Amino acid sequence: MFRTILIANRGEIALRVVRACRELGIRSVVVHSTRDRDSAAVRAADDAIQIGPPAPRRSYLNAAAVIEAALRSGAQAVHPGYGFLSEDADFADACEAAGLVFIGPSAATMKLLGSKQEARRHMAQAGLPLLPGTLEPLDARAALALAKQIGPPVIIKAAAGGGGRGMRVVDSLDDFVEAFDATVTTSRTLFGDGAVYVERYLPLARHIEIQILCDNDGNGVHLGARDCSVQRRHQKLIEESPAPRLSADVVAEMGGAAVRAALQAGYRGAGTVEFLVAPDGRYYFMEVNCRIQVEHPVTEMVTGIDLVSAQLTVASGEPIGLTQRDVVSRGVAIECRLNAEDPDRGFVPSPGEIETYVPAAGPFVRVDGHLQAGDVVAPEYDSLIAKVVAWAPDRASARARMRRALDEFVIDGPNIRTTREFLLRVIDDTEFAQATHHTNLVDRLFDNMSLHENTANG
Amino acid sequence: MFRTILIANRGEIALRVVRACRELGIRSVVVHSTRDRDSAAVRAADDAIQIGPPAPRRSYLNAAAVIEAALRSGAQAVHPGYGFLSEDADFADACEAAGLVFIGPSAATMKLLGSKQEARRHMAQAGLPLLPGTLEPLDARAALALAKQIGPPVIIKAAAGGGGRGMRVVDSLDDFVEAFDATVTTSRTLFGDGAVYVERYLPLARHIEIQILCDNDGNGVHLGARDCSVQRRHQKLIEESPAPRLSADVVAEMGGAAVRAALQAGYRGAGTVEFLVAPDGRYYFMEVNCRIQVEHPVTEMVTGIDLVSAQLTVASGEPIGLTQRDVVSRGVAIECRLNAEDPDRGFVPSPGEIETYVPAAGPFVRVDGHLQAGDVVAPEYDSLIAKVVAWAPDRASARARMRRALDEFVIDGPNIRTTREFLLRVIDDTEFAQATHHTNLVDRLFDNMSLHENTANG
Amino acid sequence: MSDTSSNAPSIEGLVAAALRLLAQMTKHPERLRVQAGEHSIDVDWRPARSASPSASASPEPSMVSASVAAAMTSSAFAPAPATDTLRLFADDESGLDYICAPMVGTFYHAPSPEAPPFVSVGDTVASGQQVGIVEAMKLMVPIEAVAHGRIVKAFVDNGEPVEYGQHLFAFAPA
Amino acid sequence: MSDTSSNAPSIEGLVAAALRLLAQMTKHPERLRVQAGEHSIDVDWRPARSASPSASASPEPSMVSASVAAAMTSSAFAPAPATDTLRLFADDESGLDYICAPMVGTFYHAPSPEAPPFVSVGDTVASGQQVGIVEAMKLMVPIEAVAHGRIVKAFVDNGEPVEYGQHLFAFAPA
Repeated sequence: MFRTILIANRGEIALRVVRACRELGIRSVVVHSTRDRDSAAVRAADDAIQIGPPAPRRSYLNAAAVIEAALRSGAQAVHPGYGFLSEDADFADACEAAGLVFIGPSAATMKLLGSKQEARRHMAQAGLPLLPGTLEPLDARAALALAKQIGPPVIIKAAAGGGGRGMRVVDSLDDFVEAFDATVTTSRTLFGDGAVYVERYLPLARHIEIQILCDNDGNGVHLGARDCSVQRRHQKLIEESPAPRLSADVVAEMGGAAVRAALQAGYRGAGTVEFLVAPDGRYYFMEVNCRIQVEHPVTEMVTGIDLVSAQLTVASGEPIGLTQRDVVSRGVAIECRLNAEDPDRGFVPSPGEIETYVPAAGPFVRVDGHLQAGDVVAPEYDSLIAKVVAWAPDRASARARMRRALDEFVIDGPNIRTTREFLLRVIDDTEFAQATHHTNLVDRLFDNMSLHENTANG
Repeated sequence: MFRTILIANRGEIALRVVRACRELGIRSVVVHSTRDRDSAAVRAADDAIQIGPPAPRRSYLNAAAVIEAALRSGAQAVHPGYGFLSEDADFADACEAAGLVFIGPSAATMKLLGSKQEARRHMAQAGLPLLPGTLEPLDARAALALAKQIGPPVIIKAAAGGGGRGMRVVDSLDDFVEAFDATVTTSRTLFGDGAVYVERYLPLARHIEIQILCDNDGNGVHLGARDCSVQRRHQKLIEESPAPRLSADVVAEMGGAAVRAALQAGYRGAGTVEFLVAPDGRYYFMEVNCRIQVEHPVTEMVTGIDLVSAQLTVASGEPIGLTQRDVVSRGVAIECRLNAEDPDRGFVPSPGEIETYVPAAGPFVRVDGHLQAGDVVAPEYDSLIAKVVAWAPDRASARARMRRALDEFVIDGPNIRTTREFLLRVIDDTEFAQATHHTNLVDRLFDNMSLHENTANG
Repeated sequence: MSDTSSNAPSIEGLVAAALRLLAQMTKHPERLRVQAGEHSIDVDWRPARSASPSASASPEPSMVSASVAAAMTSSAFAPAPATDTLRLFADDESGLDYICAPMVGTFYHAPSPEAPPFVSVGDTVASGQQVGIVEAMKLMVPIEAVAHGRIVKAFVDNGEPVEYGQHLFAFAPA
Repeated sequence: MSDTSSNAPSIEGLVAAALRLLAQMTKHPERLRVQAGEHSIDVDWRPARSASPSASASPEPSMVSASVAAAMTSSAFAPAPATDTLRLFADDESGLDYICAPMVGTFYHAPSPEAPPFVSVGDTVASGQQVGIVEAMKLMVPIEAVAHGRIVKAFVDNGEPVEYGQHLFAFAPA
């Protein structure tokens, strides 16, 4: 096992990795910007190195500074957390060149799976079902022919896009060519690359993902499914495991296929294979996330397996020490992301000082946070204040427990608005309660809210 | 299920019950002294009624005021927590007379099991092994004869005693009569009752207890064993489940016997059957605690069963809905009691204002507390600040996680001293690490510490 | 300012004043300000986290008439409650004192539904005069004034529930 | 004010007063103010971070010589770092400015182990004059002064690691 690791991240995930290190007896060193010099991760770590000003580009995204800090600190490995440099294959390469273990898959695997098109091609070969569509970029005429073959609605996506940008849904094929040309133009503008592809669009779908864990010896297990359908503009707000209304057989099938495909791509470490699940129950591969996910705690709470600890174990060259039979899911865990955002103003971030901070606690409630009273939610970084996780033997009890936890969580400050009350509305929503929701749930709630407000005002 | 319950307690257990009520959709009303009018339980509950001044005798022990408050609040039931009125059979009687459900066993069962001698007699009949000794009070001559038969060392205990008061260990029978007479005198002074009994004394023993849960229909299950051997003067400091180095077969045997004996006594609700386990592995019944225990969270974390919620369910007349096969223990949970006490000055309580309070959090760590920065540890009540619970798949990992949790827990104030560092010493103790410790562990650590200090000073 | 110099405190006097204030306070403040020019003493006990007052206005009540203790202990299981005599508490702002409920229960203005109230606002009462009843667990506990004065305000309607320490009457001592 | 001067404390008196206050307080304050003109004693026990804005004493450093940018972007994967010019930061208390490390790395006083240091304490430097090197990832980044002044203090020994923003030299502007 490593003696020292460098943590190239901030906020709750940096603290999460520090905690794992402490429990494993590993010395932890965090890099930080000037803004974060008194952060929880800095306080908790054995050592900290300031690498730049608040702007991420000059601190947490500054690969040279991170590697210099790692070498200076005597670290054998670098944990990139999520976001920032976590899926940067060049950074992984540079770590290796500097004699550091990058805690994640190899640069080659990250390159393969980081490209949407190459990942689709690889996963199709590995036997994962894809939505009908193209594997190669194509021109407007060929695309229209394909769209006719698939049948509307179809979605046109920038090959270099992501996070909901650079995509258009076409309901009628009469509008196809115009939409295609517009997407090419947008894609050129946004990503400097006009390549687009076309696939069937699912108006109603659930976002289901499989957590995988692979080691250097070609062993791999999956840790079940998470349902992350409560999203707003592709930003997840609530996640849970197991995925409700998805049979154990289907999860086993998806999980087995995901692990096989990942191992074929040479995958090492923790990762996530994302799927869309249609109302008819069919599932389609979407993409692979080559990092620890924000929502990893729900998987931890039902399996009892510490994923960050497992990342460190595997990266140090040890076997995962688990077979698929050892992974037993128990009960239901739900996670809510408590963000410093104002739902009444389009979820605009509301940075500022936190005057009062009383986290939820007590039975079967876990809070992964990083702030305390007097701390500041910085404007330069993501607005995640804390992840609230509630576990219970069944989903109804987990929802009740989450309601209780959100009720008792106090975050207050002169400018701070949070998503707390919005999350409570989702938890109490009838569709969410019955787990019949799709990825459009949040939009629907907002439509209802607007409608309600208009009626109330009119 | 009840619509409203009254909580006749304070501190962390009052908040614990409020949380269970919230999750079950039950309205909660807490009674409180003037000292506690801004406590966490008062803030969290749906309603609160001030029943007296800070002195427990005039507030939390004031049965008339509690029942009056319960009737006024429209409660159907009273949860007594632990301590205070929780094992007062007269109070249970009075609740029933006032048309309120006492959340606990019936008054008759509490009377039977609350008397050490009657409980011993009942449990012996029910087949539980007792330490060799008397079941009836006896005079000095008869007692000496018995002591000879048992063989030294023996312990002489006040029948009305408890909590370590009114007992004497006799190593040599030459000292027996003198010790016997002294114990009778002490017992008369302390408890107004000179009855004493004699039993074999185990110089080395582990404190092992079985959590049971019974309903009104005569169904009962046990939830495994807890090891509470880390004690100082019969005050538990650290508890864990499962009990290490105790085979599943032995636990099943003890658990089955405990449930059978409890059901024979008409037991209803959650309870604890305490045993001493000798170095040779034999176990001996000690007493029954007719209440929820401080250390219930370790059982909850390994079984996934919410014991307070189960208490409410069973008290409302519903069946427990569990068979023994449904109770599956997973992993290891350890609890540390973080008290406002100064270990360097004989664990004297250190009440006062808490200026900084940053509870441990994160993966697999649960904190049951009740304070926040600006709150005061009151001098009138017990000094428990928070219970820190760490779960992990195995005991070594649970210890590592507990170390991490205690390391990151910050409690500070001008007069506040805590047991935090002392608890860390126990966690890191070699005997504790190997689980070869007995109830004398804390004394041994203190002897070592004193020795070390003397050496350092000399 | 020249003529204030005679009664203006020395710096040692200020220090002594500050230390004396601190020594006699039962609770340590968060901020203390002593000034002599134009006279000032500001003390602030509010915790830093809540700048605005969360402090409860009502002081610690701990008063009950002796008859309560007798009545309550008639209950077999009741632990002995208060044995204090009724005390009145100064409210610094208004100059008023209060008669508070000695126990949780139901407050009655009169000995029976038909009877006139023991006292009404504006009445002057003598020490020992009964001003109401608090009923708990079917025990009627008389509430008495121990000082002479005038009832200024009645806070609780007849038959209303009261908590321990709740204000029943405001009282202008004679 | 002339006639109050007689009982106005000397500076020693103020110091003695402050020390006596502190010595006799059971709880150490966060702030203490003693004033004599118009008499004042303010004490504040509130934790600093909530009492006043949690502003850190040292200002945000964001200075690097232009040559750093060039050097750093020669690395294939390095995101473009600073393009600012070297700035100096006033320390309000001392009147001194500081030359800070523009990046994490190792600081060198001299271009090679045998060479004399670029500057020593007491030297006067011109704007643009090199005062040291920070080495990171085998890139040597020259540290330059952009203002004229005198080196008052050197904080970092030769070959020592430095963080971003760490003080290298204190500097008295000419």
